[in-house]
Amino acid sequence: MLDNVIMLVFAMISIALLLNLWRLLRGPSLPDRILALDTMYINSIALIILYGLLMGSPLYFEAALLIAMLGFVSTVAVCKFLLRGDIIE
Amino acid sequence: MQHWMEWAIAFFLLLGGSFVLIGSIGLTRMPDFFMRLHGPTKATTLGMGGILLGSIFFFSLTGDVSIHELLITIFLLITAPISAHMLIKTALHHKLTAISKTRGLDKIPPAQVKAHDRNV
Amino acid sequence: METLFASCIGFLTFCGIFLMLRGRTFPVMLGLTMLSYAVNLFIFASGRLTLRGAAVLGTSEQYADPLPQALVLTAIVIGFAMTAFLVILAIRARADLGNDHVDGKLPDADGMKRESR
Amino acid sequence: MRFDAKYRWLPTPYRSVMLFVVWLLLNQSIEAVHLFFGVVLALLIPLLIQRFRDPQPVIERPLLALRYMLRVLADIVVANAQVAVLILGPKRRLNPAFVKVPLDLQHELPITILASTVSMTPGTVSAEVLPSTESIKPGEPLPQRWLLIHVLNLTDEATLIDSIKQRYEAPLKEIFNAG
Amino acid sequence: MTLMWILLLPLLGTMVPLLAGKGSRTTCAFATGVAPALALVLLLLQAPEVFSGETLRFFVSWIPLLGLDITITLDGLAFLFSLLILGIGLLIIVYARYYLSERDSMPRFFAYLMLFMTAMLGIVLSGNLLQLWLFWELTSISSFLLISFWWHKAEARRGARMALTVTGAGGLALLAAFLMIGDIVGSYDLQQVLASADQIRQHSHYPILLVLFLLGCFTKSAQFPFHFWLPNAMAAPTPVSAYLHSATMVKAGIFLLARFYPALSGTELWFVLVSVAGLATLLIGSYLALFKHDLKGLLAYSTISHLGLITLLFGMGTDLAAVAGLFHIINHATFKASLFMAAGIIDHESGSRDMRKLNGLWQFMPITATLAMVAAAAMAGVPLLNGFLSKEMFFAETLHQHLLGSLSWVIPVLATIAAIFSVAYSTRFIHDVFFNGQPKGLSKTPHEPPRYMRVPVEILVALCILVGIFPSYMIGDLLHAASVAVLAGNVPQYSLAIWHGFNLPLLMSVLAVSGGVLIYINRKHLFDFQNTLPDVDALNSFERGIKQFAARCHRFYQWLDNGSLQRYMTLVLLSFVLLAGLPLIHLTTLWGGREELPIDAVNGAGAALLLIGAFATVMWHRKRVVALLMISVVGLMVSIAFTRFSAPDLALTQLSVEVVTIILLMLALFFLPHKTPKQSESSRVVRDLSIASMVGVVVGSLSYALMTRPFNTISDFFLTNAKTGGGGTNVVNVILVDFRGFDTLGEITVLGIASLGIFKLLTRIPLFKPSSDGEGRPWALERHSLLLATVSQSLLPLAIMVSIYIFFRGHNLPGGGFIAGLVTAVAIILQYIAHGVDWVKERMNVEYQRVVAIGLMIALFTGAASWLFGRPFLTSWFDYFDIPVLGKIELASAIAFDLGVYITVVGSTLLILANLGKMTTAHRPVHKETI
Amino acid sequence: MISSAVQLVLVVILLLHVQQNGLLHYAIGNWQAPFGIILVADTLSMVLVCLTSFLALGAICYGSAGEDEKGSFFHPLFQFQVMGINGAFLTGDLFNLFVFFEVLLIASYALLIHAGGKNKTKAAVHYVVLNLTGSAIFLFSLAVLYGTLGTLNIVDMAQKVAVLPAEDLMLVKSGGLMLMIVFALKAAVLPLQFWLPATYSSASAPVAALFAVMTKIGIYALLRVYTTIFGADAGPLQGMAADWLLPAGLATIVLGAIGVISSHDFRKLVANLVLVSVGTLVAMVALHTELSAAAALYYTVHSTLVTAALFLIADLISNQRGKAADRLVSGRRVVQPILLGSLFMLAAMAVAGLPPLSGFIGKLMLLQAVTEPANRALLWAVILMCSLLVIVGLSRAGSTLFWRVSGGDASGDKAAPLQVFAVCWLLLASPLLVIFAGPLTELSQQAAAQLYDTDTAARAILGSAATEGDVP
Ligand code: NA
Ligand code: NA
Repeated sequence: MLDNVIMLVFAMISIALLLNLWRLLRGPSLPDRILALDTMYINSIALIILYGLLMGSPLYFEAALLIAMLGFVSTVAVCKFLLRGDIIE
Repeated sequence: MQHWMEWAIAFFLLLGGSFVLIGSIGLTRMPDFFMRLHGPTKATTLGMGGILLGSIFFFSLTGDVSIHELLITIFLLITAPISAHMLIKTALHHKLTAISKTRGLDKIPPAQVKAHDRNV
Repeated sequence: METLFASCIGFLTFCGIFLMLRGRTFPVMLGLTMLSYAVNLFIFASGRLTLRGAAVLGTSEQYADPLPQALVLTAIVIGFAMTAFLVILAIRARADLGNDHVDGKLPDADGMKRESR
Repeated sequence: MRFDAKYRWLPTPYRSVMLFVVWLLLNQSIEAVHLFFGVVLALLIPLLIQRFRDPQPVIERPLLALRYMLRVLADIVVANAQVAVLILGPKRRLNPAFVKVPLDLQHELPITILASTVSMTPGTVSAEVLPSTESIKPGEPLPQRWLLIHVLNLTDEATLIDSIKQRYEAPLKEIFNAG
Repeated sequence: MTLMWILLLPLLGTMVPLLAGKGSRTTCAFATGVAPALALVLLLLQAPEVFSGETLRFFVSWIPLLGLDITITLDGLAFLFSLLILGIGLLIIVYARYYLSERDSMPRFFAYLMLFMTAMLGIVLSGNLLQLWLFWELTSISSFLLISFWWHKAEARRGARMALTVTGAGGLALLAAFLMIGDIVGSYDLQQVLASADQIRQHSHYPILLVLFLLGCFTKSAQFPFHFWLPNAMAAPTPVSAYLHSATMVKAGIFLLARFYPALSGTELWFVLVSVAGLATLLIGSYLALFKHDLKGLLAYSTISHLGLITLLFGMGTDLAAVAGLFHIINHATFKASLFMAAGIIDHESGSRDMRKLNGLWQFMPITATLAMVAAAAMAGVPLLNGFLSKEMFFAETLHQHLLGSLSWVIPVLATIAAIFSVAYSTRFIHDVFFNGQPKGLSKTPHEPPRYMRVPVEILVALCILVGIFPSYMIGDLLHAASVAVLAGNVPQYSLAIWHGFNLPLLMSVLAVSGGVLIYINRKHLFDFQNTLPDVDALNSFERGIKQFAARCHRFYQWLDNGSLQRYMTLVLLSFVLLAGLPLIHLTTLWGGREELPIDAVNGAGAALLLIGAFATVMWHRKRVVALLMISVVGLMVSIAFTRFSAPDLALTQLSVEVVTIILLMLALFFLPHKTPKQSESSRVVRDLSIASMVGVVVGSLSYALMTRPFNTISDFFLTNAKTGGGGTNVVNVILVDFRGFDTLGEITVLGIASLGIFKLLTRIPLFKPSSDGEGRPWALERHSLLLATVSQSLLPLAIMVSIYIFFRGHNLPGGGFIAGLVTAVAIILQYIAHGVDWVKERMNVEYQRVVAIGLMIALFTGAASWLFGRPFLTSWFDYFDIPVLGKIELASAIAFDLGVYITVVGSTLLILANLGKMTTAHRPVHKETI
Repeated sequence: MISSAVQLVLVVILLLHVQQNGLLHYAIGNWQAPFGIILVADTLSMVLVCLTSFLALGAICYGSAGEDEKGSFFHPLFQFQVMGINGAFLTGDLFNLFVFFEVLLIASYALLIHAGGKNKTKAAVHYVVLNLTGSAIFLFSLAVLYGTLGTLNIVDMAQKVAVLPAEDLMLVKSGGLMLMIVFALKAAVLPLQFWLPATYSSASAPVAALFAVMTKIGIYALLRVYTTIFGADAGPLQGMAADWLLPAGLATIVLGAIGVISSHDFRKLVANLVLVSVGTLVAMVALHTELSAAAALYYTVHSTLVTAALFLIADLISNQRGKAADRLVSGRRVVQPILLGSLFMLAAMAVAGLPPLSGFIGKLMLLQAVTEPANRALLWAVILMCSLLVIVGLSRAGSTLFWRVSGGDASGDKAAPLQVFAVCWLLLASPLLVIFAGPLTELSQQAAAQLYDTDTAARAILGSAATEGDVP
């Protein structure tokens, strides 16, 4: 049963990712796109965790953790870029 | 693995998945940027929490105790509001239009810009 | 799966190359980044695709080929160094030459009017 | 409210505790080796990067802080359910709004916690802290500050402001023993 | 060894003038003369042996692989030429002492001259073909230097270049010919070559070989149609003209004809080529000489004609003709050298060489005039002078040849005509200069030259007379010995008597003299006629030709290399498609037999995201910020692909690198336009699309073909030995830090160097900071968000904790120094973003380049530490220790190595990003774009 | 500078050792081939390493006379570059070769922009982008070769190629030919040579001098790969590069010669001379015989040192001619006409292949190495005619630079003694190469023989592979 549930959640996440992509492509504004990308980062964490579950392996945890950290930094950086142009000033 | 445990895991996963999905639906569905922001910021965070809890249970039951997924949750809890804050700042800076029925637009500070940046 | 994977590599290569053939430094950098993705996936694929086989001893029955992975890691790092250099070089070129064309001068068509930003 | 730590070698005790826990979480073990290194790192890292931290008010009421955390967690769950309904429900019924919440808190850390909390809880996202810190010249008296928030579905502005101030700002003031 | 000294002495002599340059001019000349004089003595000492028909040889092995050895051969022919070279050379040295003015650098001149002398001697003494060629080219070079001695004159420079070009071309042809000969014979030894005459002549390549050989000879000896360089080489100082362009260098080609006469002559082709070239040169030279108003010009064309005469003799193919040729070589050298010197004296003492100005010099310089007249008479072939004798022999030979079958009578007729002109121009030389009224418009009053300047002329003229009167006594032995060498011993009967009775040749001589005088008297008509002909200025047209050629080359080069990177890239990529793609066409099926993995929906979704992201990047590449966001999607999906296909390390690395790259690109974008103007025409887009798709197809196919093939790899070794030999369970990491640690060392070196390079790029960069973004929006006022600043401060310890964790587990689980380094770096960058450079600098004032260096050193020393244990570089070490309370702990050298990696990565990344960020801080507020 | 000198001494000792005792190999990390990375020192690679060290010493002397202070990190970058070059010569592992390529490339990027200037930046953009493309292709090809042969060690690859299943043949060929693009790009072979003239002519003099050996790495790699991996045992893949390399090499010679005659400034001219030498070498590689390899080696040594010297001379001239710099127009008189003139003359003679300097021996060797009649006519014609063009171009350039004097008096910096020494050091090699041509040509031949004797190398390198997993 659990495998089926995992697959179902996989499907949900995949749909979520595609929705994010849609927003990313659609825009219309840059903040919209950044938001979409940020969400995509977070949703991919879910995806990776699910992979881990599916394979019964804890090896993928770090990847998820890193996405969480790096996704944040890159979102912040892009915002800063749009606000100030200069990320590191 | 006990049956009820499996149910619990399934519950958390499904809960998480649903919230993740709802967050993304919000992202697509809401009419302006400010409203779109709410879904991902909140729903996704909780959704992630759900999935991570599912994962914690899963690994804790199959093998050693696995609670490091908590870290991701904590991390997201700390960062998500800041991301949202930075995004909304950017949106305000870009003068994105909110839908017309939004109230309190006057509370948004006037353009915080001068002709040239001379603050240093 | 292999078909899909190979198609992705091919498509990434296609996109990367197309961008690298543009006339401005920024698309070229994007193209290079994209091409690096393609290259990395390509090297990785040369060890064949394996599911559930991370090359960590004791975690599975059958392991993915670790050597291409190590090679990709090296390639990623080197690629990063090179990209970084190129990026800064592009800035320098813009500063020195006054435009961001890869040839250091705008093509004749609008070479007369200064690039406006 | 106080800023300085009790011990020089332990400038930020709560941070050290957090790091120690994080280390154990990361390693998922309470073996002697990990405990040992956890302690070492939890003591070492804060010392190492001590300078990378602007002085912040110290938590004076840890138990209250814990209670605050639990309350926020619970609120998050509720908030999510609410937002889910709003998102899935008809768009016509949403009444978005910008609201300015006057702030009693003055220091960065409490304000940040408040803003984060607000962002995580019912239908609101913190947008800005106004006026910006950089517009305040050093030495000048702090002006009244506001938290600009975006509300997904506003029913009553005064109630909202009041609930935020009561439910979150007040306990924070207590935790840090100041405004 | 004596032979060697003959060659070495002049070579050493090159140094002498340079060393003696400080002394007086006479000392310098005298000192210079010592070496050749000694060499001459040495040479003369060999005379008895040589005259007795012996060939002296000297051999030193040099480059056996090439067949190039030092072989010196002295036979009659070499003796004859050496004598000319050294003898006339000495006279020239004396002459040049007086000829050169104070302003000219005498040491330089003499050094060049000695160099030339050495080269010339080298040619004639060589017993090895390649060695001969070596000296051959050396004459070209030294003559280039001598002709251009007065480099401030344009005609000297051009003349020198022209001579170098023409003779250089010939030299290369000659080299080809020699190599072919060497290939046929199997040796470059002259003796062997000469002994293999039949082999050469019967070889299928003989015609090509001969043509190449003759190209070499004819260019050097100014044979038609390569004669044009010689008159223009007259821009050289007169001693040079006298030496090189009459007596020696131009004879080098003739020398070769004589030298290889036994090996190459005797075929129809030889006769036709050599004799026709000679005849044409003879005629043209003698005809044109008459019309030159410049004394040296006249002599130059005369030289051309005489060289033609000698060539014609060698082309006739009879033994007697060859002897006559040799004889004329000697005679021409003596009278022509003296004439050049006389011309030089006239030039030197009257300031002009123009025969229209020079008139009646007899009254001013009677002795010189007498000498010149005698020499000119010898040139004209007047009896009792040496020129007469060889010319008689020449006439006789023209009558005996049958080169042109029934038309062979043409040759003597043409020879007579040439002789007529020869007399005419000789007469002009005498009459126009020394008589014919008074000088016009000379800058100074002519007078006799210094005493010793005339001596060389006197000696040579005396020789002309002596040989003319006592030929066999004077040079009988010499000529015989030379003939023996040239004719391989089959010397015919010949007589050097002055009087052979009344015969046809004598009639021809009489005709020539009378005809010549007649023509000279009626020269006005001829001059008028000549003036109606278009004036061909060889020098200018040659120069123009070269210039046009160069210009055309330039245009071609510019056309090909238009400075467009896009073109270069296109070529690279097309090569790729061609070379990598062609073999695939021969592959019947891409599929290699391995079962494919199944595709599930999630993979499909991931692939879709990847593909759409990539496509969107391309679509929106002109909106740069958007493109940046799109490419992030691609990067993210690539990382996820790595996790999906069992490569967690790759995923981690890819993720961290990607974020850093994006940040970097954004930093860059600040200084670049935010939008790319639409510039490419659609044709270019189509072209690029097709190239890109071809490359994509090739790469994709290759990848597919690889993935579906079974294969064996060395990786099993790594899997088996990672734990036991490398002490880690994360095989990828063990490969990185142990099995292939050297790669990793290289890789972090690259990173370190890159950061140094970037530091370099950023120093003194003329930055401009835009004051608004792409849409013209001014930047936000607030620099740092309060919320972000506070949170990022709390994230820092967390991130460091995580990176330490990732660092330590790397050896056994996914992670490692590189990823940990990037995480740390990103955490610090977050501080930069949140607080700015100044804030961070206050708290951490580190020179990142030092950090990089430390990191590299740690890695390097870890590797080198294994030397202490007598192991090769980078040999790893690990062990397990039981520590009370804590338990078993693994310590491995790989951890130290990884620490080096970690530190390097942190240092480089920060060096790159923080420095770039710092740029703007220092420069604010500079808004105006100045560039 | 000292380190360069020490290095030179060391490598010469090592060269003599290798020459006497045969090939040496060094297993890094004590992991034997084909599993670990090994360094292989045979005569060929050692000669080239010696060459590099010799060159580096000259270039660094020149650089130490002030050029090094025109930007930061000159000396470290220089040493890194040398390290990369030497590593590329010595490594026995194809992927490690890639790594060293990158080391030397990144160092060269950084050195190229040393001392700054618009031209350098402009050239650097092209140079970097093209080389990055090249690196990508290198990686593609490595992956293809690994994916089919399952190994990375060069000698081991040769073993695997020899027993390659027929269905993988074309894949390996594709990978092998990709390598050719990479190496040809580094070597600057037509049509991949476009980066060279601008790059070499805009780099600082000592850097350009060091770069003179960089193209040779491409040549070396071509030689190594196509004699070892795709050598005599490679069956249908044997000599697969020759069909492409020969015409490409010849075309490069012609283009270089055209460039020499048409260049408007002297540094460009010298850069084109590099092209001529590259073309010549590539043609020699394409001939694929021991003789041609020997000729190529000798010629490599000669042409590298002489072109390097020319770059330095160009710089000296340019410093003394005021505004005209190294442009081939009439300009001021140089301050030291005799010194520079003689140096120029010597270098020009050497590079044009005129006796008695080393170019002539090199040329003789090359011409003699062409044994096949069909190739001979073509190669000889091209080489000899292009020699003529080179002579014409150089004589024009020289007479313009030194003799077409106009305008003011000589002014400008006199060459520093260290600079003069550097030039002499490099130029001195030319006569030495002639005087000791006997033993040196023999050495070249020996190196070539060793290169072609793949079996012995395989035995020496893989022989110890039987003791797999020999762990400390
Ligand atoms: Na909220
Ligand atoms: Na006259």
